Amino acid sequence: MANIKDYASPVRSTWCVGCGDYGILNSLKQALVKMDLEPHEVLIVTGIGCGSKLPDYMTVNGYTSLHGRPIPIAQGIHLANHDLKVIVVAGDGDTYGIGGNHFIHALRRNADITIIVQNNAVYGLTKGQYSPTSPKGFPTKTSPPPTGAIEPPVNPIALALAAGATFIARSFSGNPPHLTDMIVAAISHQGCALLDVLQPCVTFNRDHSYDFYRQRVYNVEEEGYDPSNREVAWEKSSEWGDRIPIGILYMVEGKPTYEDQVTTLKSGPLVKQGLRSWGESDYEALEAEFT
Amino acid sequence: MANIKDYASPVRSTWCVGCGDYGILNSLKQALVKMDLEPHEVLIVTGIGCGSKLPDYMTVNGYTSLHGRPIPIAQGIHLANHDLKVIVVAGDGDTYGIGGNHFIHALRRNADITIIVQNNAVYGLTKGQYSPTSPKGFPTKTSPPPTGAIEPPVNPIALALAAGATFIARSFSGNPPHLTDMIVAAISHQGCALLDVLQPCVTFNRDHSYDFYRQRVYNVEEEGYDPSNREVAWEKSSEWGDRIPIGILYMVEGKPTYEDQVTTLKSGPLVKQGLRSWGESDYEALEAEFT
Amino acid sequence: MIKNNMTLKIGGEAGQGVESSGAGFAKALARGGLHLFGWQDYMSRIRGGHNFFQIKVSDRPLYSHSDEVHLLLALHPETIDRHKDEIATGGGIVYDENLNVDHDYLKEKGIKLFPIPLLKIAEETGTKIMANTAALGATAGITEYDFEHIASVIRDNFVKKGQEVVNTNLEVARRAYDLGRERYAADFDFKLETVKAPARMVINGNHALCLGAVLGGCRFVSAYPMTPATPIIEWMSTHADRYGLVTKHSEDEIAAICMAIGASHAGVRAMTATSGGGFSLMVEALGLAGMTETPLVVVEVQRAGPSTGMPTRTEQGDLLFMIHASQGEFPRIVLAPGSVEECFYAGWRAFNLAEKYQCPVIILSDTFLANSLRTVECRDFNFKSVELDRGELLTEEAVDQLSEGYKRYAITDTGISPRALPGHPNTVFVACSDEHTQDGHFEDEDPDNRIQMVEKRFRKMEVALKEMRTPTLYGPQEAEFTFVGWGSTYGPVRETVDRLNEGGNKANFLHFTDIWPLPEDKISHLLETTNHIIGVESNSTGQFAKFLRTYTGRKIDHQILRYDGQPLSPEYILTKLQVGGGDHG
Amino acid sequence: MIKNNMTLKIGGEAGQGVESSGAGFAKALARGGLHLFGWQDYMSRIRGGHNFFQIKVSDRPLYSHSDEVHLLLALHPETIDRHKDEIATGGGIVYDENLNVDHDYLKEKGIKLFPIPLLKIAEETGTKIMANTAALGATAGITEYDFEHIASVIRDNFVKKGQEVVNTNLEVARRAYDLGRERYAADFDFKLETVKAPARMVINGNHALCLGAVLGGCRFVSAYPMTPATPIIEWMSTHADRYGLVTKHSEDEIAAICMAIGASHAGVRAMTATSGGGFSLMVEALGLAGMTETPLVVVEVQRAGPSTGMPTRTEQGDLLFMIHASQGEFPRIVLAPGSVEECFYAGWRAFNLAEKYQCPVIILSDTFLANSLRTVECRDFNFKSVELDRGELLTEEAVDQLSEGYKRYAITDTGISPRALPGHPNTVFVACSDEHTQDGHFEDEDPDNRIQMVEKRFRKMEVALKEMRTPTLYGPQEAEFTFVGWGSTYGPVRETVDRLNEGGNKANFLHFTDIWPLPEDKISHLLETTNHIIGVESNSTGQFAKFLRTYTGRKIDHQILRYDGQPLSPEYILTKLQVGGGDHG
Ligand SMILES: Cc1ncc(C[n+]2csc(CCOP(=O)(O)OP(=O)(O)O)c2C)c(N)n1
Ligand SMILES: Cc1ncc(C[n+]2csc(CCOP(=O)(O)OP(=O)(O)O)c2C)c(N)n1
Ligand code: SF4
Ligand code: SF4
Ligand SMILES: [Mg+2]
Ligand SMILES: [Mg+2]
Repeated sequence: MANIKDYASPVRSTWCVGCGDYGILNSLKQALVKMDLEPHEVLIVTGIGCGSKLPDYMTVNGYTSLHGRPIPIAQGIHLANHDLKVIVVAGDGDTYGIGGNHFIHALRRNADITIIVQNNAVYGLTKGQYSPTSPKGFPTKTSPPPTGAIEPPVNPIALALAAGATFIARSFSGNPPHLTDMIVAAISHQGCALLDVLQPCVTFNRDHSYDFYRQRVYNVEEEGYDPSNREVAWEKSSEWGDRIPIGILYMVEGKPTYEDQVTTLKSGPLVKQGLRSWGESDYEALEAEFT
Repeated sequence: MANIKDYASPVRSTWCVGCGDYGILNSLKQALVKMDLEPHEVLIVTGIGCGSKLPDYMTVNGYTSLHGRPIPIAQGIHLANHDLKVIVVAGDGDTYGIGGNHFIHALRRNADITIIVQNNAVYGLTKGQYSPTSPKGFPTKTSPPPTGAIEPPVNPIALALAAGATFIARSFSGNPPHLTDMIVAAISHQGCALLDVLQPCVTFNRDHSYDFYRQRVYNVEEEGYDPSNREVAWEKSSEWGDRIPIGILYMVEGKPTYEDQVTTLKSGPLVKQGLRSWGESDYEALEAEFT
Repeated sequence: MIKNNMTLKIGGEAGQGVESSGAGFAKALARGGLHLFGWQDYMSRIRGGHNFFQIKVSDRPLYSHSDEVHLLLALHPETIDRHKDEIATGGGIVYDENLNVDHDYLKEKGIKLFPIPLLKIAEETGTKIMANTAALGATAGITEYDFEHIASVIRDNFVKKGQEVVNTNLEVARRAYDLGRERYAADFDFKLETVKAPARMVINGNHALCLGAVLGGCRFVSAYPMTPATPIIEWMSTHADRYGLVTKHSEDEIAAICMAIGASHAGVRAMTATSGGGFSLMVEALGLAGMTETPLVVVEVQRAGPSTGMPTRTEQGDLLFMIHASQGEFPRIVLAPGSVEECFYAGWRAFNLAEKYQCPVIILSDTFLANSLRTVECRDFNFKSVELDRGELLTEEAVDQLSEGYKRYAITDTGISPRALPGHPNTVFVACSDEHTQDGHFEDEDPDNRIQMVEKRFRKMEVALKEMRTPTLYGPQEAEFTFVGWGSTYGPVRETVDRLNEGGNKANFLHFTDIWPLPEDKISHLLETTNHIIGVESNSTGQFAKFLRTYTGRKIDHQILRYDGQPLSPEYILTKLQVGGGDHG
Repeated sequence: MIKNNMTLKIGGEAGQGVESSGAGFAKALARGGLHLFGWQDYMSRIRGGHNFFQIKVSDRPLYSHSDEVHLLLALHPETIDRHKDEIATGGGIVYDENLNVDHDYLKEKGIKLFPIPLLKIAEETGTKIMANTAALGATAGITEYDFEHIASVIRDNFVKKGQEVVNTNLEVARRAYDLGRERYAADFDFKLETVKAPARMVINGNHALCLGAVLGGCRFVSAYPMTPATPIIEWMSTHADRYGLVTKHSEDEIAAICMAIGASHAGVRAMTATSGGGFSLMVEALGLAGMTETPLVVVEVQRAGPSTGMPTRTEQGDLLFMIHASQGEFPRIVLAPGSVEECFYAGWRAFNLAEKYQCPVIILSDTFLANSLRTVECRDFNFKSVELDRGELLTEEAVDQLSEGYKRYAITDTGISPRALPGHPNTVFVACSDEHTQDGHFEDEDPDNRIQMVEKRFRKMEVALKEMRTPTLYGPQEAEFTFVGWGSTYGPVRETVDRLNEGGNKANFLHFTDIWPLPEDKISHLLETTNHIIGVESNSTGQFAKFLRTYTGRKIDHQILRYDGQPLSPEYILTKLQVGGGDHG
């Protein structure tokens, strides 16, 4: 049986006191234990950002990679060893900013990985510039007054839906039980799962505080929402303001994952197939092609 | 008065006989003349691909740039000189594949440029690999049988809608009058305009032939379609099969462009502001900051 | 009569089947025991323009093409316009009799004309697309080459389309063969004749590299198409099911290299392949592999730059870029094979080096090497000789036995830290792109840890140095002048040396394939005994010459540089040797 | 009593205001006519950890910090733990009296302890966040520095928050000042005293570069945040409205460089700024600017690599990468300023060079240079001395007069083709990333055109060479040994040379700022007269030493390399001079 202590790390976190990333870290551990996954069965790939230091703060296989690139790295890992549960954890800048192209293509191909976004609507680690999810008008040193950020924010839910995602959920790091459930659901999903987590950054984004979200978030499940309907999900995706929906916003089951469809992988994880052994008939076939 | 002959080029095209890019080239010239734009008032930025050679085949300001990067280059040009009509012309690989991130962010920020996509659902210039818009199962040398392409195609209309586009249209290079109208509409639009053009590649994509499209495309305008409704546009975006809608699929007017909102640009095109002249008070202010 | 020593050149528009005709004839020659060197030249367009395929034939091994052509097979008039001046004394042109040709001019120049009703034969016997078959038949006829070799290639090529197609093509070829032989053989001095020889393959650099890689255990290839590297992901993909590979044509080159890094991290031998422009996008992730000590093989097939440059033309313009790409300092290995055999060898050796030294290995090829065909003895492509060495990869059993905390980045004497794959309870670890401790935790500050880690990583290169190959010396031990070349300059320089020595000069040649790390001492030692060094490179700044000076202090005495997109040839080198070459900063 | 010659070090957690306190005290010192060198060190985290700000003060100009500290201002206990051994004889520690401190150990070491009720004063007079104000006041008191300078900085810093806040802070500072002076001034030998001096700025490398750029006509900056380059886009953005700039924080670095290229193509002086990782993503587009001959300024502020490396630590690890980045061969210029004055100068000069030679210009800075503050004479930052030279940019009038077809890439003797901006009917043209004709049409095949174009582009570098600056010689003309450094090594090496010469040695120093293209002849000539050359660099492989050998043949005799993420200091260099430094291939 997996145990929460197995996931403990000797490393002291460098996150600010009160940072929403703690909630994500804790719920992630809870979720993994709930799913009875042991640290060696999981591999977490992160980008670069405050939140991306997460693997250092737990004991688990990890790859802390490059800003914007955890998604293709995760896909490579999973294509090579689909016995591992491969989870991307990265910031909003990482995923929707610099990494936006990998994001939409991973969803489109239904790569069998989980993407958990620490969405604090700001660039934390580089000290407070606006991010793709910052609201229009957000004043930072790269978007100074009078205009603040000129662009309206990215809508990750809509974008994922349009990209062909098979699982889209949102949660809030101030609601650990819900967040844990959502992580379990996302990891359990067969195919590419997006979980956007509202994560307060107490240092650089005072607007999006715990209070801000607490007053606004509501659980769609409690309102009898049907996440299987793509049209409804589209409408839901633009709900943002006094009421912010959390929960599974879209889910379609039974769609084959990318990995399911790769012929070679039908014989098991690639890494377990070892270095292929070559026989006489192979040699002959290769030679024949060029003689 | 602009004249179609002004747009003629001394260079002989290298496109295959029958290539859908000819239709786009011709309609583009027609549209520019219709709008009474002269070659020096327009700047066309392309990527790399068969279709991206287009500026060489007309007389116009051009920048044939890098695979996947015409969109940010176009934005830079337009931010520096918004008197120019800046038009991106690029392939489906260019725009939705390698350049996908720039695509969604340009739409989100409503950069005041026009994006015309030569969508032949294949990589032409590199000789026939599958592209992001190739259908699932499409057999090429990078997606050989039995599976062919594993990924379902990107839906550019849906993606643009989700990214926050203010103008989305589709046309067909086998229907010059319609295509010309759509180009005029796209260029006339204030803000980022996407025009996806169904472009037969007669060499590497026999499935998506002129006939294939002729049998399927219909003009939404003729069915009293209302392009201002985002929900309806979402539904329309997934229509692909026996019937393929062409026309303006979504349009919202009056949204400020990115350029409209940049304070410095209110004094006119940046390039026309010249190298700023510095006065004593500027010097004093700069010095004061550091003394 | 000159037997088995000639150059055939097939020219036509893109889309006319120049490549397949050339490849077909090449195979027919190889099956007749002849040696050949085939060079393809194509334009960056899909249809039209002008492409050609040039095949030099001999009964001795060939390492380069020559500029002189003996038989020109013209599928369109432009072929004649462009190449008529390359035709050697006694040479001729084969073409469809309806082609519009300036007979007077050509006759005046003493060029023999061999019009043949190719299209007519094709249409009468089968369909007009068989005109190429007719052309090959006619060519064989005029050179009196054994028809059976042409026939066997036709059978192989068309077997999938059914016996009828095979038969019709055979019939077309036969008729053209007979006609060519009848009408023109007597008037043409260059002949091709079957020779008894061991089995040979006809293969180009890209495919040789693919063979080396798959036999070397590569099971994962992620790439994004880019000329001239595209055939690598294409060959791998079309053979994926058969040989148990996973290939991925990704959304861009950044994803391509990152996927390969991911797959390698999980324990699978993985590679990516691209050209310079795509490599530029991979630069950041190259450093990631360096820092996380992830084995990685990157094939970079150079083309003429900068930027988009001349997409189908050759150049060796990326050498110093490869050695220095990515921010910061980390170990890497750069190999530059110069022949198809060396491509094969590099193909599998790269994976061993990558795993042994846990670092990125770059194989640097170029358009000329990638696309040139050569006959090679099957025994030189000895598939069974491929060695697999995964270096200090911990076995499942070794990992089972671990008791204390596993340190992925353990400081060791060799700098090599025993590597475990993710998935085992005893070796849970994090690969970290920031500077890290021995067990992979972030350590962004500590100066002592930093020094240890920098030195640990570089110690790996000191070990690797010992197995880097010094350059091969070709030609006599002592010489008046020594050519120095690297990568694809091999063939043209080797042929040049032969010609010079045959002509009474005394030249030899140092051919470098293992570029980085460079065993400075051994190289300096080698260079000491040289008199006059002539550097030969396909670029405009003499990158290798600079490189050599950096590490050995030795300045190259004279440079022959080619930077017009064309491959080096013995003729080019010999001409430049007389006039002196240019050199830019 | 030692007057105006000491080092103050303020240490605390991230978020405790170390930076603002340090910067405030630095300004106060400058206003008192003192010289200073301030060095900031921070961790890659937002809160917690340990940051410090070290200020060396003198009445003569300073070019570097020293390792010895005279007064340590500890905002948290870790500051004392980490830095106690740096404290010089007679030095002391200022700290809040409630801080838990190992008095016995410190006293035993002879360190003077200056506990002050900082928090108490702050809380009693204002709020606890004013404890830093108290700390600065106390420090000034103990050193008996003129309170008015502290007061003036407080006034400036808090004026936006209203007169009341100003007054309270002044009161807090005053009380701490008095207490510090009363209790400890008599026991502390190091004093600060106002000196009459011309006006001076206190500025760091990043900001100096920004000033140079805006005065040099830069009006467009697109960038993506990356430590330590972020302050550049931030300063530009916060000043955009005031100075008529357009700045864009783009979706990634690829977009950043492409936007700058676009803006420059349209005629606006444009730049981007990043660190090594972001630069890696810009490599492909760098070549685009080279091929299309688009002027472009790229600032690369190096940090310790490879990969993510040590994000807040310094290194000069990217030199060879900058010179060789991107596929193929094209002209570029690389400048490596070494002081804030040189940053200012490079800031505007880069734009002139970019426009004159129509090529990318890279300004290579690093964490140490970017973040270090120095006092500089306002006259050395003479804003009016900035020259603007747009090279062969055609004026509106010139273009009006053009009659025949304008050739954007005209072959000229200098290689420079007169440049027109898009928008005029007489100069419609296409900028082309493929090889092209003189009028910008694709020309992917023609060998002659290719040769002409390659040579044309490189001729520009021959012209540029003439205005590249040879290294500055510091110290006596003749010396027993010559230090060679580049970029940010300037300050530490200069101070080292001074100390050596004061100590009776004979040393001098060649400082390189214009790295590429390198005027080989002039440099070789300069090196001829040197005896023993010592290379000093902040990297582990001696990149500049390699570079120098490549182009001059001269091998550096001895190397002092630092690669632990810390900046070089005179003490480090002097120590290594005795023991000998390391060197990795
Ligand atoms: C290629 C590259 N560009 C820029 C950076 C600098 N950088 C590090 S983290 C970061 C943004 C972080 O924002 P986000 O992804 O939202 O994560 P957060 O810190 O908010 O958790 C940036 C720009 C980098 N490391 N690499
Ligand atoms: C960075 C980079 N990667 C790859 C290429 C090679 N390449 C040139 S065009 C092209 C794809 C073309 O497809 P598309 O954009 O759909 O244009 P089309 O040729 O179909 O018009 C590719 C992969 C390149 N030039 N640059
Ligand atoms: S800066 Fe924001 S995101 Fe980063 S650790 Fe602090 S609170 Fe968390
Ligand atoms: S390959 Fe296709 S897209 Fe390219 S020119 Fe030919 S028909 Fe057009
Ligand atoms: Mg964030
Ligand atoms: Mg296409």
